[in-house]
Amino acid sequence: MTFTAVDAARLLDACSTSIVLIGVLIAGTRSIGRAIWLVAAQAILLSAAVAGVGLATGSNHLLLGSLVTLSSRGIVVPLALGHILRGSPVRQERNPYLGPRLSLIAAIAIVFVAFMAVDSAALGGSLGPVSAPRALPASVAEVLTGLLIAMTRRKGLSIVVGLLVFENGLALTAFSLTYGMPFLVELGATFDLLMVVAVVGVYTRRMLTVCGSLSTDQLRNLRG
Amino acid sequence: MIVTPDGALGASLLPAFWVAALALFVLAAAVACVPRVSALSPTLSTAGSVCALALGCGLLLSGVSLTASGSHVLGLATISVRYDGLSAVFLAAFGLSAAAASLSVVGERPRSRPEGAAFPLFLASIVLVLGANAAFSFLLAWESMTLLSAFLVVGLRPTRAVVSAGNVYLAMTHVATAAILVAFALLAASSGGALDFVAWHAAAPGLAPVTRDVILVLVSAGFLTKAGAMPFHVWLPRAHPAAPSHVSAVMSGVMIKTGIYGLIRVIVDIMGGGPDGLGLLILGVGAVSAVMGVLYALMQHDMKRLLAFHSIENIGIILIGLGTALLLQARGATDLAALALAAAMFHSVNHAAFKSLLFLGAGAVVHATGLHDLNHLGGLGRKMPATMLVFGVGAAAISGLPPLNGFASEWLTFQGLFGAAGSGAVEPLARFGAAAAVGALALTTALAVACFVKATGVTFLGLPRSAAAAAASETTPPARFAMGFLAAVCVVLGLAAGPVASALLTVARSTMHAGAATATATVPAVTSTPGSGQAATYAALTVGLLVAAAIAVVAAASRRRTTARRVDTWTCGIAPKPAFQYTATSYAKPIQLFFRRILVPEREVHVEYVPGTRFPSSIRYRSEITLLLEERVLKPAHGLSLQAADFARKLQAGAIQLYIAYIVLAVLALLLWAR
Amino acid sequence: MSAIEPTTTVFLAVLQLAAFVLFAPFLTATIRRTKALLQSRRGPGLLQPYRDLAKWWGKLPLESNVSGPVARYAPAFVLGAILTAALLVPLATSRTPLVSWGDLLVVVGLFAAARFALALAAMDAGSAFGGMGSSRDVAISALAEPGLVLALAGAAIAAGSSDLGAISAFGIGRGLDLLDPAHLLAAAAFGIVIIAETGHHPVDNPDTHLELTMIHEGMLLEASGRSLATLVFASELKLAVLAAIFSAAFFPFGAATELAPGPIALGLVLGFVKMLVIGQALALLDASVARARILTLPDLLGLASVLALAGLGIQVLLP
Amino acid sequence: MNDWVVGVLLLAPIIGGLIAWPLHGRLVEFVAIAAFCVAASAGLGLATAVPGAGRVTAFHGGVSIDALGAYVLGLTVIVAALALWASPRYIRHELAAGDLRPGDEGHYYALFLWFVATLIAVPLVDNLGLLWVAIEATTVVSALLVGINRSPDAIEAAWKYLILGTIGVGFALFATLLAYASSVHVLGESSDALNWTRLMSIAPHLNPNLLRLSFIFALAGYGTKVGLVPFHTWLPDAHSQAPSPVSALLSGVSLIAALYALIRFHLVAMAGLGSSFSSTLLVVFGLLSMAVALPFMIRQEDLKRLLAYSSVEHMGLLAMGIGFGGPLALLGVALHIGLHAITKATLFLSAGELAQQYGSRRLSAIRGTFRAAPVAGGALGGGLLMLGGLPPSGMFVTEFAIVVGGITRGYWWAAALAALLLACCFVALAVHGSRIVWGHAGPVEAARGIDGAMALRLAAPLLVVAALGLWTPGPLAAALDSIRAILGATGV
Repeated sequence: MTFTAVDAARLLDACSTSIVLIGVLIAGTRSIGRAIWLVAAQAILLSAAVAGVGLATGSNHLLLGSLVTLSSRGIVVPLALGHILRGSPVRQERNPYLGPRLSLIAAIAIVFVAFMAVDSAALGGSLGPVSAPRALPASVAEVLTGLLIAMTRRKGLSIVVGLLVFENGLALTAFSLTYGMPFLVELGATFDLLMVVAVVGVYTRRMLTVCGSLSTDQLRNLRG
Repeated sequence: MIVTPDGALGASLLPAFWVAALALFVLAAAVACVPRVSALSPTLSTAGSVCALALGCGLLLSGVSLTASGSHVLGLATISVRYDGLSAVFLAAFGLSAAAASLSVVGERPRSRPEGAAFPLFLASIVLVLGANAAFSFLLAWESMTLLSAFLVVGLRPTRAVVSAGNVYLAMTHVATAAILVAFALLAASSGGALDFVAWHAAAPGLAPVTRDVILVLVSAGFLTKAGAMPFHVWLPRAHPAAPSHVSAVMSGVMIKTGIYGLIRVIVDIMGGGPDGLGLLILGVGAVSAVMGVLYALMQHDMKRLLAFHSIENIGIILIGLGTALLLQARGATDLAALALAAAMFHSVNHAAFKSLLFLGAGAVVHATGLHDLNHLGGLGRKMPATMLVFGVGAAAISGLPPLNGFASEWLTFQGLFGAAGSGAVEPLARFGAAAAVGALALTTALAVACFVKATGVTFLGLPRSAAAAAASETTPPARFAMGFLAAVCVVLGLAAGPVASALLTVARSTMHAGAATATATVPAVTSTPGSGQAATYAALTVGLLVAAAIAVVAAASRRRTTARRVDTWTCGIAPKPAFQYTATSYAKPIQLFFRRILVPEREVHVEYVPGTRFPSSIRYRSEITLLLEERVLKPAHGLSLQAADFARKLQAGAIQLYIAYIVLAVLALLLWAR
Repeated sequence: MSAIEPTTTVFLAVLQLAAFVLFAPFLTATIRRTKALLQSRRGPGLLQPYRDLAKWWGKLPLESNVSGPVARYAPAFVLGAILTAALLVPLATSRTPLVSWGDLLVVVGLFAAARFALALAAMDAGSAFGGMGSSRDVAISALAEPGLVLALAGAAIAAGSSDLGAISAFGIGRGLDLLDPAHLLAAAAFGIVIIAETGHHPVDNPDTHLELTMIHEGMLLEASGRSLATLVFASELKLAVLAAIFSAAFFPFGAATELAPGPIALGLVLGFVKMLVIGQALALLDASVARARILTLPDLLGLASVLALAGLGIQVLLP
Repeated sequence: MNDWVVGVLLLAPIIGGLIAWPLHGRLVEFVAIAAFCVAASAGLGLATAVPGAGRVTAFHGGVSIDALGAYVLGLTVIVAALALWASPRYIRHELAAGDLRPGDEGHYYALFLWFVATLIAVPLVDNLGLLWVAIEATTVVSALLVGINRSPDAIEAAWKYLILGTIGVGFALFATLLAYASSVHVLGESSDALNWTRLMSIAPHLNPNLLRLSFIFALAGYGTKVGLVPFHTWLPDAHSQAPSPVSALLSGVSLIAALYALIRFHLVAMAGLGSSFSSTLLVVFGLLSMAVALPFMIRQEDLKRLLAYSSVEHMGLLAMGIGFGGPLALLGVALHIGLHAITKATLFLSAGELAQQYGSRRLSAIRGTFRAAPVAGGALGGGLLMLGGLPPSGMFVTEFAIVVGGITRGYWWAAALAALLLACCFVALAVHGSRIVWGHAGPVEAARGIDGAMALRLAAPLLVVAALGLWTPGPLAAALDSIRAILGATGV
């Protein structure tokens, strides 16, 4: 059997919607560890979608891209964050600015708004054989969900999780809009992401040694 | 590259004068930095100032104008000057003041070497301001003048008070310059991006009324601030006393006049006059500045602070003249307008002469006694008679007494007001305004007499009120010569009022782009309203000679062969003490009482008694007036703005989540806007 | 204005100078006399001022050993200034003897110069009373000045010229129409100013001898001999000149309009009469009104300015 | 040939950093300076080659430097040279004071070199995607520098810088994606579809909706790195907490680098949408930045934060100037970019000197430098005057040009407000400056040895700025002209 553009489109739609759903779940959870693994799951779905599109269009650099995505976002980054988490005393998001239920509701609201507001037609429609109408609104929803998480959490790590959700959203956009970027850019972006996580690791360790916790409440001395 | 339009006789020398003046100033600055020869600096800047004076007079006499331009930055000429009659008038005033000021410090050592270098550069910047004929070169020179003068005020080792004075000065003038900058930009915008004054003048008639009014408001605010007119005067009485006396002499004598020059240049010359209201507005500002300035001056007992407030008064008188001119120009009474404008210029020149003289005199007193406070002076006339003589001349001149120069220009100002109040071209309300201004001007002159009787009498007459005053000695010969020169100028300008005024009248007419005089608008022989009545005239020279003759006759007649018998001053029979004399404070007391509603004096008497008795062992009396604008308006406003700033700083509250929220909200807002 | 031939000018100048110099002390004498009579005293004879001047003129002067050149030469300045002023006001004729030499502002300026010199001289001896008199005198004059100038400005603006001769001629020309409200208000203002400038009740007491109440006299306290004579004469002259200005500006009727002996003589006589009337009014005031506290002076002198300004308002706003 | 130069230019600092990482003491300083000198010579060589050629390309157009790029490159090298020159004195003092641990100096110099490498990369690349990668890289590396001394405040600043920077630049990635999408529509999938030169050539055919969105996200994203309000919140923290040489680099160059990226997007947007859209946004956000920076400058307790907020103000001014357009304003912008970079770097270096001498950055503590620290204090005072745009500072000229240019272009209110805000900001700076120079000094650490090198390093740049206020040398004028041409004043 051959993997046609239509299948790819269906795959892309399915993946993107489920990525958004996972994002909503992340918004709704207290446990930082679970959040990290959910992010990893998002990345795996993402790479699957990319692979699908790659198969359909038969472009190798997309397949390569999916491999890169899988390895970096799906494996390395979550492992690193998990390592950091094990080092920190607190594993739970105790009292976020927005409680789990509320942020769950907020995330759902965001998703609805995004799906209503964004239509890929306005952006010149999808190009090429694969047309996945849900991908773009989904990616926007994902981006906003990530920002929501980053805005409403207290723990440094949770904010980083939000950041990663945001990044996944960006990646999803990339694929849904243009089947990814030129390969060189792809690599650079991934490298940057890894660097960011590494630096986050460095600073969380320093925070733990200096401040004794990862709560951002200690990080409010610089004002005015 | 320098050109003079028509090579009239002697005009060929003028470029040389200009170059020489600037070169000498720069050289003086350079020399001041070199330890061994730094003493030469004042001499060089004196020479430069004399060149500037020669240039100004030469331009006035020959009637030619001098154009020059210099290096470029970003395609904007840093030096682009055109000295016409208007520039020449102020240049001459500058020459007088600067020459005397520089001469007075020959042989003195400056407070510090940088300040010694800054002074000539300050003078150079004024020369450039007075000639600049393009926006950029004007503002460049203007801001350099501001910065240099601020540095001269503050110096290298200031006290806290001086620092704050410098800050207030720099802040106000810098914001004012921003206003001027915007006005210039508007002019440029409405003349197709051109930056030179000629193009602006050409484009001025085409201005939309709103634009024109905005421009006028901005330039008025900007230049009035530099001129120190109320309510923009706050910096002046702080800054001028802080500077060394020769600097104060130039600042008070010339620098604040650049504000007047700017007003005339932009409003009268470039814009060709303002709307009907502007003249009355300037007139009102002038009247308020004149009366309040002299009232506050009377209440001061610090010599230089007193003189500083008098600068506000005189700027007020000049503005009355200018306001009258604008009032009449807007209503087409060109002859009278030219007369009033000439009055304003004349008083500017005169004030440059006698205010510089008085500041140098004050400097001599401070130099001799180390005292600023009049209440500790007294009896200096016996120790420094030359200073007393020239200071007296200056005091009489600034008090507007005939036949000295102050009276001549005030006479012209009065004539302008009479003309405006009587002119049929002016609507009744404006005429009444002019008539009221007559009263204000009269009050001002009378109060000025009071103030300078106080300043002169308390300083130089009677018994010394302190040991330092008793030990005073006459000032240096150069300073005496400089003051004598200025005193002579005051007399000459007073006696030659006729020719001077007619020369200024020509300049005024050309500045207003008016043709040759139509009616008999020449001085002396000014008809307040042409046609009706007989010419009101002031023949300065003859009146002066007549007075001199009368005085001489009386003096000769009342001179006795036998010398007078010397006795103690009558003090009801007890031995006279210095403490019996009226002090500066007590001298001004009646006026303080008369005007207590405006001055809001606060008195505080502190009595200590001999223990157990009712006999006072010491009585201390302190009386302060309230500067209403500062106390009731500016200080609260300052506090409010600081509170507002503190409130705004809550934006940066420290929580990263908040910051992320800023970003998100901004992005969402942008997206909504772009839909 | 017809051409002015020098001989007339010289003649008129000499005539007017003589008239003022000779008449001024007499004016003072009449005031003193009337005042004394009103106070039911006989009072000094009408020649007493002349005798006083002569007496002081002959006396050996005393000078404070503190005072210097200022006190010595100031009297000459004062009298010189006022003598000059006396030549710039119309007396017998509707023109000033020295046509087109100076206008009312010059006269006012000369008075200010005299004040300046006198007030300065008063501080030379370092006497408390000198300072007090000087301080109060300049303060009061400062309050009076706006009234003075505004009152005259009204007349000047009406006449279209600030030349006193032109003003007087214009007034004569208008005849009785001259006496409109604006004019009368200005006249009243000028009257108040005369009181202040010449130091009569309720502003000052011309013949007090208690130091603390002195204003003008306080300034003369240290003067003696010819200085005293000069200064006293100057003040008498100033009164006469002010009276002349008053009549020229506000009641010019009778002054000679053409230069013929008859009219000039008539004008001279009428001028004297007007002065005497004004003097009598002052005497009446001295006798009837008490001297006011110095704190209340602003009200009186402010009233002068207000009256003058009101006059101007009527004149300009509702013609 | 150029390939080699560019390669050296980028690799020298990277390799130098790798070598420097483990080293200690004088040796590491030597390595760093050596590596930098190699890179600097290469960089200046490239930059000076541009005016003649008009555009220098390498790696088959992957690297393409026009006048604007060369300008930014040259500035980067110059400011980096100043910062590196100041580093040894600063770092030794930090080590002696115990603020840095022994061994950190190796990391400092390594990171410094890498930071410089990333900054240098920005103006080189033609591909907007790689441009984004380079900018993001600057964030990552400089975040490590900001927190190099392990004080809680430094960590907080670095943390915020990292997170906010990443989020912001994430939006920039979004913008790049949209640009790419729009160009792919026209060009089809090709490796150079993101090359700025290509984009400019096909700009009129790009989908306007995408272009509009793209610029909005670029404004938010690169605006964060530029420090435009309200994306600026990380800036005062990071710039004040970083070691002073790094602050100099951050405030002097990295803001300009981000602005450079923003300009690229602005130019595409102008070419595609006509001038009004992006210009209006730039003017609005520039004005907002100036207005918001003012209160923070009026009431400020921290010297380096004061300077940081003044950077916000000046970035706002530059954004406005670019938005204004028109020959005069853009010429002003072109010169102002350089003058601000040099002046601000010098100010941060002198501020570092003072902070170390007084043992505090608090404005209430740093008083009376006239006696205690004549050189650094004098440089600070003079620098503040220069920054305020008083003659003979070159910034007087540029601010004049920007304001007048703006009003002549019809932006009356914006330019007038800008003039007012500039004046007010200067007043704030002047008041603080006068207190610093003449205020009553508390107990002051004995004046540190004034070494001539420091005096030269602090005085020379200010003298240059002053000189440029009175006269523009021919080559510079030519360069500025071509930059103005690039900034889009053509035909106006």
